[in-house]
Amino acid sequence: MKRIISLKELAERTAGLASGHRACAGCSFPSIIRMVLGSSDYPVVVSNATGCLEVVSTIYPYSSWPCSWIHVAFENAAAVISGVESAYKALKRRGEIPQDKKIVFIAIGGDGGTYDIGLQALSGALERGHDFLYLLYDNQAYMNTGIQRSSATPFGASTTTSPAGKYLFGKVQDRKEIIEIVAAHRIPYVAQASISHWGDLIKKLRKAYEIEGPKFLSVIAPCVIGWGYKESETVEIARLAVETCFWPLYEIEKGVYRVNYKPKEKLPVKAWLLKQERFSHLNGREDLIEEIQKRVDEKWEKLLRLDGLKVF
Amino acid sequence: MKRIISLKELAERTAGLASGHRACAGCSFPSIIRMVLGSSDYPVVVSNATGCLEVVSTIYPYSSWPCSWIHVAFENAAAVISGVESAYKALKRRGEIPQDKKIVFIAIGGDGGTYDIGLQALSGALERGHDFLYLLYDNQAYMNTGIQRSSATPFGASTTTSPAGKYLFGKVQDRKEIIEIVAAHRIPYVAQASISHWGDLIKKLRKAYEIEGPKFLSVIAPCVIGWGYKESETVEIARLAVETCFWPLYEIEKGVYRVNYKPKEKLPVKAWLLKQERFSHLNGREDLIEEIQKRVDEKWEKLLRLDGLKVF
Amino acid sequence: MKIKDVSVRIAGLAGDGSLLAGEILAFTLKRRGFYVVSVKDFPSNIRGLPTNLTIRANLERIYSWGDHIDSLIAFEPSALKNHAGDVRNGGLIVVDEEFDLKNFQPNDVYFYSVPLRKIARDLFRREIFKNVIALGFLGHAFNIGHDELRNTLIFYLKGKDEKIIEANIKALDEGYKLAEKFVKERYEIERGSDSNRYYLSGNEAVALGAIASGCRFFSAYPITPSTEVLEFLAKYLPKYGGVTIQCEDEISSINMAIGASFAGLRAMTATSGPGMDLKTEALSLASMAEIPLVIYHAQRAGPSTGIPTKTSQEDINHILFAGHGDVSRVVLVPSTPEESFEFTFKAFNIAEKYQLPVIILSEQAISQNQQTIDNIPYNENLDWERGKILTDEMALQYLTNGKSYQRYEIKDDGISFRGFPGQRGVIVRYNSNEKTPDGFIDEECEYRDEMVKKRIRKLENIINDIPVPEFYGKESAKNILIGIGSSLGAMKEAVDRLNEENYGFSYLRIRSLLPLHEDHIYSLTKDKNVFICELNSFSQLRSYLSRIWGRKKNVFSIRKYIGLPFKPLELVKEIKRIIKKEI
Amino acid sequence: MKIKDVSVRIAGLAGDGSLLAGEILAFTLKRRGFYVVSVKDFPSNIRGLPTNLTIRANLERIYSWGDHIDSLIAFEPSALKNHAGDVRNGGLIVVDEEFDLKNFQPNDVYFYSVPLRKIARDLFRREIFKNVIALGFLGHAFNIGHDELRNTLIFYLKGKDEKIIEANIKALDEGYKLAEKFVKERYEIERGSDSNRYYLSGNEAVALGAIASGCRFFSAYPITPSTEVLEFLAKYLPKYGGVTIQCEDEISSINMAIGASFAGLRAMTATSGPGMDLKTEALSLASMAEIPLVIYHAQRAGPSTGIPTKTSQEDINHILFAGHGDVSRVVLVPSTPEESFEFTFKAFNIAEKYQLPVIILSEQAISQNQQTIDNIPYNENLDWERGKILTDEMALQYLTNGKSYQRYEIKDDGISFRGFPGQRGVIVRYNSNEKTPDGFIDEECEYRDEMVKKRIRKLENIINDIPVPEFYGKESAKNILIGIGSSLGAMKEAVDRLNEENYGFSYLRIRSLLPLHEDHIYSLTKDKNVFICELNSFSQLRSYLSRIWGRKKNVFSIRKYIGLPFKPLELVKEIKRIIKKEI
Ligand SMILES: Cc1ncc(C[n+]2csc(CCOP(=O)(O)OP(=O)(O)O)c2C)c(N)n1
Ligand SMILES: Cc1ncc(C[n+]2csc(CCOP(=O)(O)OP(=O)(O)O)c2C)c(N)n1
Ligand code: SF4
Ligand code: SF4
Ligand SMILES: [Mg+2]
Ligand SMILES: [Mg+2]
Repeated sequence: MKRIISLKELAERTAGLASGHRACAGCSFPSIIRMVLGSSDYPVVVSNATGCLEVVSTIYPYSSWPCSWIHVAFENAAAVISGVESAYKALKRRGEIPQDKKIVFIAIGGDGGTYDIGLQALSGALERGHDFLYLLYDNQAYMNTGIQRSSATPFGASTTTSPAGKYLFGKVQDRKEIIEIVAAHRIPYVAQASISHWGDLIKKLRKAYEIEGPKFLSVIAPCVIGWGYKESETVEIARLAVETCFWPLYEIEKGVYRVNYKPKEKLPVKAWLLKQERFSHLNGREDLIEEIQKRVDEKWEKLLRLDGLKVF
Repeated sequence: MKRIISLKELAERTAGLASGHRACAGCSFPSIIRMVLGSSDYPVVVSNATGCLEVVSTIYPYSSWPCSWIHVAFENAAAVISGVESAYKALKRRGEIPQDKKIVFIAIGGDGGTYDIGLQALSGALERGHDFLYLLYDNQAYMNTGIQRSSATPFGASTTTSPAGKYLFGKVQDRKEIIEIVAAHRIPYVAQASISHWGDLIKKLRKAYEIEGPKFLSVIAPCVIGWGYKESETVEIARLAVETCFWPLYEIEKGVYRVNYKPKEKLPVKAWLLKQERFSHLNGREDLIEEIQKRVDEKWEKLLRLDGLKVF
Repeated sequence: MKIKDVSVRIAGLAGDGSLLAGEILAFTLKRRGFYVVSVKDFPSNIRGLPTNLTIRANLERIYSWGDHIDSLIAFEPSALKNHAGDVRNGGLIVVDEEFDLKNFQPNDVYFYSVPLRKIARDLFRREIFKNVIALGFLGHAFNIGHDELRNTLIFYLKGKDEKIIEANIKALDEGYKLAEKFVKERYEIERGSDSNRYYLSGNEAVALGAIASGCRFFSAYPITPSTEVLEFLAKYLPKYGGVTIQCEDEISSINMAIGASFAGLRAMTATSGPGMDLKTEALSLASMAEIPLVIYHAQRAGPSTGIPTKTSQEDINHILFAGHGDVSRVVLVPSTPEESFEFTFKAFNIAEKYQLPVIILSEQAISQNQQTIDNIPYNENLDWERGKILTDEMALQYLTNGKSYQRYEIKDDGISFRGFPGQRGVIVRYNSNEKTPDGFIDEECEYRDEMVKKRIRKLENIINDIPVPEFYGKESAKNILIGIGSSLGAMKEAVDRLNEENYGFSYLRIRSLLPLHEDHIYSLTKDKNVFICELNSFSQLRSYLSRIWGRKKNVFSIRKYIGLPFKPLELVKEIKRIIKKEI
Repeated sequence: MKIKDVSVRIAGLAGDGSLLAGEILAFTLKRRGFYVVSVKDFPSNIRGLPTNLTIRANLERIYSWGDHIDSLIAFEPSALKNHAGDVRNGGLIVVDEEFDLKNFQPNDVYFYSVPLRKIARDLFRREIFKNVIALGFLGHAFNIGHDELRNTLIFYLKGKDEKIIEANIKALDEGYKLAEKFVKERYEIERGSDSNRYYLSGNEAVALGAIASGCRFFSAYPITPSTEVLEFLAKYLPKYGGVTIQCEDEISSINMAIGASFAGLRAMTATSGPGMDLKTEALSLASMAEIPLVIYHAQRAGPSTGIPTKTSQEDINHILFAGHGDVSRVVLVPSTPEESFEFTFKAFNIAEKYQLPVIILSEQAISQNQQTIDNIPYNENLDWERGKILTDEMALQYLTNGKSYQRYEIKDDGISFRGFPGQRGVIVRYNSNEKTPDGFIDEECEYRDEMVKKRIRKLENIINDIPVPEFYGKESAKNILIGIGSSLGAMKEAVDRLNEENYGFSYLRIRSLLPLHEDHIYSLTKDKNVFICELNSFSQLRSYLSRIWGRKKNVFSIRKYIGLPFKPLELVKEIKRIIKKEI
């Protein structure tokens, strides 16, 4: 295991990184990008799906990417990176690139580009077994087009297409369990992380960069606009998602589950929900809050049961 | 629980069914279609993805479908049935169809149309929670276009695009675990069946027809041409897949695993493999056969561990 | 003299309230009896990127945003830099006094550098209030009654926190006060007669049109600039017993609509740019399987992701020709909110009458911009023409006479009766393969020839059901300008101005691209100089129309492709240049 | 007189060996020095559906399957019923004596009803051997040396079980013996000079062309009638250090190729019908992001699933115009295996030189049917022209001079240098949005105008690099026939025959649809009667070409859309009819 890189070290490493971006004040992307790139000891090639992160990170003259990248269409990040990776393998076989030159291939997609329109491309790339990291930044809705529901949007959240009101209490369906769906592909490494727990996130990134084959990392990425909270609270919102066990930090490495963080005191999910405008209509709807709490509890307990077990 | 319908009863029920079809002699489709339709007490509407089954069952004048259907494109069976089902819900709400009129909606796809090009549509329909049965007939390759690999094709099988020869020993990747991927969507009913065990298959169909919400049933469908065996051996080949535990009969109902059949004597997978032309190049490659056996064993053991457990 | 035509641009950054201020002003002018046209120019949902809203108001019905603006409020230095040049002489510019204006040379305009942010900070501790302060400033300068603006402000803030509303009202007051101190010359803005007109965007009009047409199934996937239809119908369709579903992608969203249409509901999907690429396969299927379907497509600047929030007429080729095989379709092209509504209504009737997909081809400039219109062109006499539908009685006859129902029965007019799954007496079979009349696969090509001819026969009469081109001007004019969609306003004003200078112009606005009124266009353009204006670089419209006149020499292209609609003066200038140089 | 042109059809059911028997005969005739053209007519992979193979052999190079057949072997009553009418007077029909022929009236032909199945059952216990018995029968009737057929048979069965080979040889013998008993009159078939020619399908030629062009990345999804390219390259590309990947769908297969091209490999994808619909979004992307890419598209009969195993020219519209926005592309249209190879080679050079997608538009009749050709048009002088590629030295200069590499640098010819990710000194940024020269999103449209113009400038010179139309006949002829693809053979023979009757005909075969040689076509068709033949019902080719001549009166359509290519006589008859009626 590689040592965990310290925040100071990371700051130094990323000193060279262009710091420009045009995200909304308080957006969680800048730190995500910084950690993704800063944690790699190897050159990185990125394929980026359409979405907020791609837009805000590649606008002239504010680009955050000091590496080669291709900005693809919405559903194709995994397919394009598969092509790039296979091409490099061929170039190595043909001796046009040295055999020992390691490059890290990363496909980046939002929740819409991953859970929904990009799911098939992701599944295909996992099945073929390419050597790449799929990085999902999960802001739980289609933010770039103005906050529509995705299948990552939590039960009860209000979006413009699951509007809380007379007919609905927000989204009716539960979120897809993307980690479980990906894990069912039995790839070497699947993990869930949060920007609030950067040490854990960097550790996971660095682990992923060393493993051969497909890797999948899902990072919660709170969105000021879409979730509705104060600009300064981004990290706190992410932290609460973890502390309430709505967003457990865990990983499945070669089939073995490991819960990476167990809150000393598991906070009620309400503490997270009611800090966000998108759940504000739940205020007073104790029935729904209870339902949400129940679902969180069930999943958390299931996770604790699996902790340490090898499932494939 | 509904009683199991007897073969005789089924024969009577299906007496009305047009028996025509134009499948290759020995193909497993006719019996599948017969059971699917015969097991339903309700009117059925089918959306059928492009593939062998759709072609052979809807050729003039040999159609096997005495129900309304729509033959859609290759990747859309789940999406189209979602539309049909939602439209019926709306029609009921509007009083244009009686509230108590129950219709069974079935989407049918081959492995290519399900594991590969139709996966996203399937996943979306499961997430939205439509009331339908997705029936996967799994012949483990793209048969209608001449036997290309799919992500359902087993490790080691030779197809025209994973040809056994100088460079390859057949397909390099393992099959996608479609049952696990679907189960990760936490739908009310997921099951795997075989035409060799018709009692079990009918029981599963009838159970599925009674459950509200998305259901998924995967049936192994041996293919004379693509697998390479004698016309008369179809059922035997399917039976061996079950008896070797390559194709366990099991179900996940409301999150609870249940293994429906445990062979008295688990046969070595070789007994199944070497009956098929597509694996004939493995003859003598004990290393590969051992590898396949190992994978079968692991999955079977995992399944036995899960038997009776509630996983979501 | 009181002013009868006024235009204002409010420019700032996304999320800083410029758009809201603009909308309140627009709505106030509408209530004052003006016809308002607005043009939104925004980059994406993300906060902090440059954005602006231009509104033009006139006592007569207008369709164009004009050439220049009378007034500019610039909340950012960059906004001032980019837009000051558009302000006409004698116009008005308002900026924040905190700007560093060393390098800025104002034109011959009234230039007010005022403490917008400072007041906002001092009084409300949040700079965002600068927008309403600026609005008040403008209200005074335009001599708009304080109460008029206040009422609209309150209307727009309905449902918000009391405190916020109060603060905003106070900010408005402050704006008026501020203006009293600064403004040297006030405008006098007219008042019109009717204050109850509608103020609608194309997207809203389409959504309303769908509801009015009896559309009860809508499935789509979010994509700028058509998403508002999805958002609108997600909210309101359930009220009418309908279903709105957001799918996992565009492929499924069109296929779900196909499923719903098969089941018997009027169904629609909506998209734009890349979304339509993904729908082409199902478009081909709908044509082959003869499924009525309405597709709303709002163009944006491409290719690929392109400039996703800006307008274009770049998808003409794609909409007319995409989809493998001989794909029948109808393509209607609205220019206004009224037409967006009306063509949606027509689209459903045509789709069901001829059992094929109908595409409404709009564009960002129409779909997302609001306009004042007199009326929604709806009345009780408008019929839902559902075409040849198998009644339950007809279906039951099959049961009695023992015949089997033929979904694709060969008929003289090419149109067969549509039955629905579940109807007693019939089994309904739809097929994407070439098929027999009963809907089975016609593997031996026994029916291929007849089926192809049947599908072609269906197309023969559609021309009678679609909107004819709008002709404006004298037939004797020796020059004719041709365009579609958002070009309407600029074409009209350009033709008027050119005729004032005796250039001899008319215009032809095509409102249905498929089928195309070829004979009509041919006879109107014969022996004339033809100018075709379009918002793309490939001259897609011109190439398409050239089937009418071939390599006719005096056909000229006017193209623009920077994401904005034409302005009248652009057309006038370019036409004069061409006439001088080439004719 | 010895026969120099012979045609045979073998008709039965899929899986019953008819195709194999036909192929062996074809190959034998090729070895005998004939040029062979074959047309496969099959329904799908499923056994038991009607299928047949027609082969025509001639000592001169031919391209068409002719009008009639000389001989028919019918293994099924339905086959006899469907095909007997095509046998010319004096021809030969072989059927199984077990047929019930009560209702069959043979023409004026040699009709042999013989115990094919019976012998197969008696000697081999499997009816399948009837095919080789029939082959022997034909061998005798045609006076083809026993050994000739036997050698090909053995060649085709290479690798099979010894016993099976022996049985087949015996079956062949039996066929010869049987014929001796029955055949009344034997044909004498000529022998040609060169027995070493190639016998290739279009799909094989494209796959070989790709390998020869240095294509080292191929990703595709199976779809009739292009799947053989995937199968071929899956087998052989690894040998050349390349990669072939079958993806989960067509969207990914084109996007993987885009990824590989971005990484620096020559990359291709292949598809047909609905598959291409799914690729249009990425086509638009490749054009916008300026990614060299070759797309092979083999047409089949549509729309939608249509008749997936039969030929058409129905995707002309789609291939020329699909993809939202102003999508640049090049479209080449081969007719023969040679051109399939040659145009593939060209396609890669054009794609890299102009950094855009190039489509090879073929069709089932070419892609899956084999033809004898003299040579594969490959020689060592053919260059891989990779266009403007950033060398490692150039890349390093960026490091030294501190400038940043501009993937989309604005150049006079519109073409920028292509660097590759991983090259030292440069960061390579590709973008699907409108972009700055460095590849960043140009959110404020600063570069939009320039970038659009750059992409248009690229297109200006392509016309010099693409195949010109083939003109055949005298320029003075007053009638001209125009067509593409599989129509070549029928056009050639039709023109010859019409000229024999002094109709005054030439033909023009278009080999590149985009760019189109408009001036050339215009000057060749001026003042002439124009006949356009095409395999679709929408007159797609004619509509497209009408931009050249508008509503010119004397342009006539000849259309066919039942899944088979034209026959010479069909063209001759239809042309005569039109001339009589309309000119
Ligand atoms: C094929 C296609 N459909 C729709 C869009 C419009 N679109 C662009 S970004 C986006 C939402 C992205 O959502 P997500 O992946 O969650 O990223 P986020 O914006 O939330 O960061 C959508 C719907 C598109 N560009 N292409
Ligand atoms: C978009 C699209 N791609 C490819 C095809 C070609 N195609 C038709 S059926 C088929 C294979 C079907 O495989 P599977 O789903 O496993 O069904 P099977 O034929 O094996 O029964 C393919 C590739 C198509 N019709 N549409
Ligand atoms: S909308 Fe949300 S996700 Fe997008 S840039 Fe703004 S804060 Fe970040
Ligand atoms: S190819 Fe296989 S799956 Fe298809 S009809 Fe024949 S036996 Fe059945
Ligand atoms: Mg998101
Ligand atoms: Mg299959």
